[in-house]
Amino acid sequence: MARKKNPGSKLSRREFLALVGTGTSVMAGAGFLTAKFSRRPVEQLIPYVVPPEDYIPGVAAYYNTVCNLCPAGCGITVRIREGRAKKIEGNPAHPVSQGGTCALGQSGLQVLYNPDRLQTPVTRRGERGTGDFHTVGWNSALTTVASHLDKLRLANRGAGVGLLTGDIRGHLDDLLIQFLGLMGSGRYLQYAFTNPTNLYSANAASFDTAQLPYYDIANSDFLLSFGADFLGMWVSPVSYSRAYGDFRQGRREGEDKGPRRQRGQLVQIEPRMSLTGANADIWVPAVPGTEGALALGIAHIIAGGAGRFAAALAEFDPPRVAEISGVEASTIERLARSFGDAKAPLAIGGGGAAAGTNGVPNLVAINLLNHLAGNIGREGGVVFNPKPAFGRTGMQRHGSYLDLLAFVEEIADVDDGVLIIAGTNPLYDFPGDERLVRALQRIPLVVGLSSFMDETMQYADIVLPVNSYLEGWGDDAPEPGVGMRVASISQPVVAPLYDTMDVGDVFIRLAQRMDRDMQRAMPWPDFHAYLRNAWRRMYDKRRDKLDYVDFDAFWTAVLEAGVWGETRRASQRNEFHAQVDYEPPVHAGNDVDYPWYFQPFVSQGFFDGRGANLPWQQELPDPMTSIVYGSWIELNPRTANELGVDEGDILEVSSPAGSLRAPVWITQGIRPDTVAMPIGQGHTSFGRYATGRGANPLSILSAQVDSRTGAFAWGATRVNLTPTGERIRFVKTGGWSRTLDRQILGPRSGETQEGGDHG
Amino acid sequence: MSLIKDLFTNWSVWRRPGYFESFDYSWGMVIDLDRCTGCEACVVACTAENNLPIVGEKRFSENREIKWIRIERYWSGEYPNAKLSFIPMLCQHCDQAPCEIACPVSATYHNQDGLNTQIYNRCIGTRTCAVYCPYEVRFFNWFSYTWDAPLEQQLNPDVTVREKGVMEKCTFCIQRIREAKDHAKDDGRRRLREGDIQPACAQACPTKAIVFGDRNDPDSQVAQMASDARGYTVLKELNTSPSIVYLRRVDQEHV
Amino acid sequence: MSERGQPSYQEVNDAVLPTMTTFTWRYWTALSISVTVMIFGFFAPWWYQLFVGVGAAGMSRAAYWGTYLGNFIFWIGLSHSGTLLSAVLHITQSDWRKSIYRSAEAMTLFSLITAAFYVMVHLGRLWFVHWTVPIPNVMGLWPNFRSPLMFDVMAITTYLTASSIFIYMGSVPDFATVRDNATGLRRKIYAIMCFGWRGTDREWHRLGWAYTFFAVLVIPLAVSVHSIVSWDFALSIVPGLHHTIFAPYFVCGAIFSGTAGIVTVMYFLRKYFHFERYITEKHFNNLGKLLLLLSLIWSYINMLELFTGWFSGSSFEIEALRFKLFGFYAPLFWEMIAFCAFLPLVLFSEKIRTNFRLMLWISIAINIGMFTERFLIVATTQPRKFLPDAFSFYMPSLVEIAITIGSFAVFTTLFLVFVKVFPSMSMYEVKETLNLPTRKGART
Amino acid sequence: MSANIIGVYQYADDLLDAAGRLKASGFDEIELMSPIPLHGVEKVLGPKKSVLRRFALFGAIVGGVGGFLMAALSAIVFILPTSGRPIVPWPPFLIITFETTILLGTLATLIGFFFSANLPAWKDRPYLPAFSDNRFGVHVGCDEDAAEKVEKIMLDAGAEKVERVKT
Amino acid sequence: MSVSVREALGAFKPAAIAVGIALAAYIAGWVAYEVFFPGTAPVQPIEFSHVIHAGDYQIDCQYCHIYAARSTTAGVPAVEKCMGCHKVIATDKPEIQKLTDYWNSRQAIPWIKVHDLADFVYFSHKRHVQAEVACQTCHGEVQTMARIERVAPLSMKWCVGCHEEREVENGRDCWTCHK
Repeated sequence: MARKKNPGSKLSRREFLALVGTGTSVMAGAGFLTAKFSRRPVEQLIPYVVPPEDYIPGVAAYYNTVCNLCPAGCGITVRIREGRAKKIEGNPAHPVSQGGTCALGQSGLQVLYNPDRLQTPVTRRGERGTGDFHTVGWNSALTTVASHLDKLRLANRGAGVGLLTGDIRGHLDDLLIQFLGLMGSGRYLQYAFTNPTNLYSANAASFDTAQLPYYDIANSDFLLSFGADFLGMWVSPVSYSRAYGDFRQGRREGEDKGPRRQRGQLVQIEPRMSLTGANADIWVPAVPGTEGALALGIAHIIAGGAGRFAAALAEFDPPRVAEISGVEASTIERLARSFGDAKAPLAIGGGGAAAGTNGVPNLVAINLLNHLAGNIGREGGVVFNPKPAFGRTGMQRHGSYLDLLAFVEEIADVDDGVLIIAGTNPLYDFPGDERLVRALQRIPLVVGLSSFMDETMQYADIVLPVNSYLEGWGDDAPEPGVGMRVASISQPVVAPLYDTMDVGDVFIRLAQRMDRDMQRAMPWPDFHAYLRNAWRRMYDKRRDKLDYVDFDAFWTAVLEAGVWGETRRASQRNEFHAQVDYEPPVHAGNDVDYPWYFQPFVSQGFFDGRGANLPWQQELPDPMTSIVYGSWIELNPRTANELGVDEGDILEVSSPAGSLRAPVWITQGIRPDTVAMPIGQGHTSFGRYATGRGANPLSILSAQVDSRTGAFAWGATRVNLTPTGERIRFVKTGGWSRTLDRQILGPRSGETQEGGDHG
Repeated sequence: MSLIKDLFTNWSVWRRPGYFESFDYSWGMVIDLDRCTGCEACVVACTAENNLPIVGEKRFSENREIKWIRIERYWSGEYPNAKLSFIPMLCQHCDQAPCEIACPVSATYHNQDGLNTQIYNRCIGTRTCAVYCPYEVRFFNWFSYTWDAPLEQQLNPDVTVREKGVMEKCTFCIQRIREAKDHAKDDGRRRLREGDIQPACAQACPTKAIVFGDRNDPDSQVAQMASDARGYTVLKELNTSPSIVYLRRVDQEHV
Repeated sequence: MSERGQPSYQEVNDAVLPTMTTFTWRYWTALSISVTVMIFGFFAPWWYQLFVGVGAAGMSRAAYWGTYLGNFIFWIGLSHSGTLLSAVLHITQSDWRKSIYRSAEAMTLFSLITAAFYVMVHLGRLWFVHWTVPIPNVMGLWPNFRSPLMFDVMAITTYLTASSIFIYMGSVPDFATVRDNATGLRRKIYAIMCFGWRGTDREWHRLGWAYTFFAVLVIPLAVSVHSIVSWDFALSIVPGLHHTIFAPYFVCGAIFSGTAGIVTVMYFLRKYFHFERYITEKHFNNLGKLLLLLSLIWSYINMLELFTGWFSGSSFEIEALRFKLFGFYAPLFWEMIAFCAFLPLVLFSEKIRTNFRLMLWISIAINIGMFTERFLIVATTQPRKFLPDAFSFYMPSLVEIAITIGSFAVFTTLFLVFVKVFPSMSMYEVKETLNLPTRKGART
Repeated sequence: MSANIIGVYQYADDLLDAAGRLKASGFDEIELMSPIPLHGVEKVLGPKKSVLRRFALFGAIVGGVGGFLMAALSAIVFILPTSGRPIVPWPPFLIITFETTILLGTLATLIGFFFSANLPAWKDRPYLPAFSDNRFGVHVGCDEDAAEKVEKIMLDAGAEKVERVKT
Repeated sequence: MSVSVREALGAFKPAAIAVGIALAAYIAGWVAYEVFFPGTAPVQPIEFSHVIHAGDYQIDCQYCHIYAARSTTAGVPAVEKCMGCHKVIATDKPEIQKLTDYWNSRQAIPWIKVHDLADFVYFSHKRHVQAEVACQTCHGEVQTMARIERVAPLSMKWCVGCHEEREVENGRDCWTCHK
């Protein structure tokens, strides 16, 4: 009810005061609030309820453990602050890593802290493969499995229980064997795509010791590598890289040996230039699968028609070899001469050379070179490892591709068989044939132990979340060995993030939920206790040799050092006795419909694909191309011209087994008759960072196997390429890849930078 | 007033080029390209140590990635005689750094250890230093980046997480230098010893291609290796006098 | 001066004063459009960029400087004829300046303000911009006066202060005139703005002196300002930027584009404020000659730059050059050459110089060319620096484009406000150019 | 008690004439007011000199010295070496010096102007709006008794009209 | 028709006054907040009194702040530490009962940070304690504070000033205190 005022009249006194009053108070309020909100938000000091014993806040602690992102078994040191893992460093005391790490090893932290980790047990709700799961408690999950196993066992049908794992070494391996034994089953297989099965059997054939020898690269002065990307991710990259450094430039000051005189020379023989090829002095692009012939050709010249193998080598004269392998005869002679003249020559075979249908013969032929060079068991040569401190060797544990198929199909054939899968992902790194999936589908109960919901876990009925290797216990005898008997313990460096447990614990818990004698047979409270016992036994055996007051002292010492074992390198000589012969490679697909050899290669960042869910690895530029976040297919410029494609054009890559699409990367480092693709991308289910990125070359490989071992021959498929007309821009760091004569890589050899202000 | 007096009494000091008569330490690196295999372990090690953000595919495709150390690759020759050479590129900590004069607020300067430092919380983001840097080793936070939980639990508490609008670059892991000095003080040592400090990259390097140390100390490994005949500094003609000496890769044509 | 005989003092007032008070629908539409564009083209995107980070712009590794700095140079450049020209012509006492310098100086002021805006837009952390100001603070830290950017800060503040004083002092007597012809509040405002000016002999004498001093101080200042802007680039070692020729290059380019800008403004003033009797062929003719001269100098320096780049024979310079001349942005480069080097040659003909409409188009073309030049300076050099592995590419983002367009609206808005606050033509100086009313003069 | 008389003229030469006569007859408090600066006033009323230039010079010097000191002192108050250059390098600091010289020079000139031109006019002063338009005026301050005489002189010189104003 | 500036200004007097009042009010409001809710001495969840502990009972600082000499952080005593004494001492006091409740429910006490340094600052208690800088130098006369109050400005100038007069080695290098 405002009082009517005649227009233009001044405010009444009261109105005026009211106006001033409100105005003032409003402004005051505004000031008050601005003061309130302009102040830094209050921070709180949250003390511990009970102070931690094992660390001081603000001071870093270091724990030694073992990396298990690849089978090499490097010793690592993890930096801890406030109970959180901050950084992975190489353990200088460990003979494998010697203080170094690889890119993948650094990213172990992101396995631990991965947002996509499985946090609780889950059971399948929908169809297999649909990834439709719901969470359950540990208790019910374990009970379900335990009761099922119990039933089978009591009904003496435990033989139907199978265990499929990746690389599990050390005492955990023993524990699993024991568990299966109690179940009355011997079905225990390890399968890893990258396992050098052929190398094992080739060595068995040549030197009848089925093991990976220690290549003394550091002390060699001429290194002839057939397809073995030992600077990339082949077998034990860190120790090889460490050796390579010394191979090139000798020991560093202050290390056990003085600087060497002779710079080691490296020749890499492979159709597609790998990281090792890039570092080689000479890169020899040979036709895929013909490395064996090349080796024999070189042997032919070295042997010079004399010796035990004269007959076998007779037909491998340079011209013929040149014709087989596509390498000029002159080059072959040159290589042979230098290899023969070298003081400590060394030949290594692997990777592509071992990935054909003729892998074993190739490797045997390469072993022959070492034999002829007489470097077996010698410094700078091939040193055979003593029997490992404990556990079985890879040859005993690992199954080949065919073994795996048979294994799974057998379990599928017994009624109500059980398959327990732990730490391997065969559905990703398996050729594009349906047999494995079909077999899996037929198995009534598939139990998975994993940290991630990967492709294989999609087919499991129950998935139990296990500790990452930084949260759990374990031990390891590295393989390949380092020429001496060593063992290392991996200990939890942080408390488990989620409700997870060690693989070992899972089986112990299962046993405890089963009937009495099962419990009696596996009495340990947890895997840690089991491990301690195992080591106590080892300690007791050697007590007199070791000077520790008691086992606890010994145990603590080993935990602190992270490694324990001999320090003197054995030198065991093995005679070479194998029939050498060259077996031409067989490739799937004829050369008319499928004109190009297809060479997938293990990528630096992702290894066999297990690194793809780590953001750091996804953002790690590929060493050869600097490409990130995606896959590509490498073409020689000549090939690109034939197809009329340019960088980034998407190709349809089709093989007898299937087809995929990938963008073109043009490189000088590949044979015109060969195309190559990195392994690791193209996951269908592996967390937010990996899923649906790029393409998986393995998915279009035909199921070719090695004629001798039945190992998966992933280098024995031919493909056809058809442009799709689409194109993408590569995501990569690199701009131009030529120096434009700028002083970047330093003055040409011989000259020094004039007036260098250094030194 | 006292300041003005200071200005004129110590005139010669203020006029001395580079100000420091000699650095307490002059941290430097020698990178042996004959050992370097381009395996990129150093890249991830650096990322882990220094809280470098995960920028994601889109940002990466826009050239906004942040990698304090990167492997540059240069091809020479044609198939089948093609050669590929790698060179790790990181902040050269030049003694005459083009970047340092650029900053209007002195967010980057040269400290008594001969380090070319970058003070994140002083930076206002003019990006001039990055333009002036000939080695392209300065990186700008175009956005504020986040980590998907629980990845942030890995972040190194000794290094700040940089906000949007801030320039950053290799620091020779200065937090490790600081920690080492701290421990040295605890042990009552005045100076650091050879090997007290290793930056993340040098530590990770599996071939030990990267060597870090004090170039002031004549018997330190860096000082000795720097005088190698193969030694050179990148883009010497720019006269930036870097702290990083590279040892040329030996190219052995005839095997 | 004009064909219809001399206007009287009275007529001068009547010509100018109404332009400040009459608001046509044309004015309102122009204002509302430019304000809208300013808000949605300039401030909105800027706010967005502040929110997400400078990544909203198209800059990236290697190309750390982008359109923003290009614009910055352009606007600083545009600011360069107003005050400079006016000062020079004042010193040389050329009368034809007097009817145009007011709006020219206004142009200086507003393009400077726009340029200053761009510095802010460019910054990664605008909220700490006060660290570039030398004031005591809780950190005990000071700006780094060794940095070319600090030269900039100092130069631009000085230039802004000096030229605003310059234009204001020049208008004081006119404010008095406005006061005397206004009533009510408006009168009071102008009474304050003109400090109670009465036009006594003493005031005139002092103003004359002061104004001359300002002029003398402003000329070297203006030259220094754009030299300093050029040093932001030339003091880097980036190939294509690290040129000793840069300072004169920039200054000349600045005056070039500025003069063109004046021509444009003059055209519109003449057309819409009906200053036909005061802004005549003579002005366009003179400015035309000036443009021609500047264009020739500009082309010469440009040739020098290209030549030295090529002649250096260094891989760096040549690659930078190659990219500029034949790379992705080559079309822009040749467009620039066409507009700034060849087009102005037609000004040799007086017919064209005195043709208002043609002059308008030419002046606009020249400024487009100059804008391109500034864009090329940032867009073509940084992506091609020293390490080929780090070569990259720069393409402006939508935000940058929007802000660029918006900034023109900022300028226009300021100018539209100006013409209503200031007499857009200096009345007293125009009167000066007329014959002094004397009894003798009246008798004849 | 003094009087202020303003004479309004249409023509500039009349004004100067009147000013001359007034001066001659011993009046010295004479102000001429005009829409434009008049030339030849000095001839009539004697030369003017102003302190303005001193202001400008002083400002410039202070600016120069101050500018250099600001740069130099702020560089040594917190020492942050850059690029192997001296802490107090000449070229950059001379640029700073130059800018501050100009800046303070301009500001001082401005102050000098206000000071010497005796502006702003705080109190009211004798003035007619026509003087900003197209009329010329002369203002004389004198004693009451001399007023008649002044007016006469003005009218003789051709004033349109003569006014007495307060203050 | 006057040319006086003052007279013209007169017309804007009311407006000026209004603005003046508004401004004054605004500032008053601001000050009021600072006075009534001082950021330097916030109310803590438990009215812990340093007067009693550090003052009357002369308990050494590092008896509770155990990490001060060993680590960057001084460390707030764990609840267990408090209970070490207060299981028996002054158990009847209401504040102690609060503490007991925290302990029984195994809850940490959410103390409010008084000396809060920005995240980009590296400050090591260890170095300062070992350099025999008295706690009071930065934390004020704690033993006389019933409620902890921040007395030092904790501004950069303040830190550097102290570093200077003590001639700390590299005490002015940015990276000594920033990270």
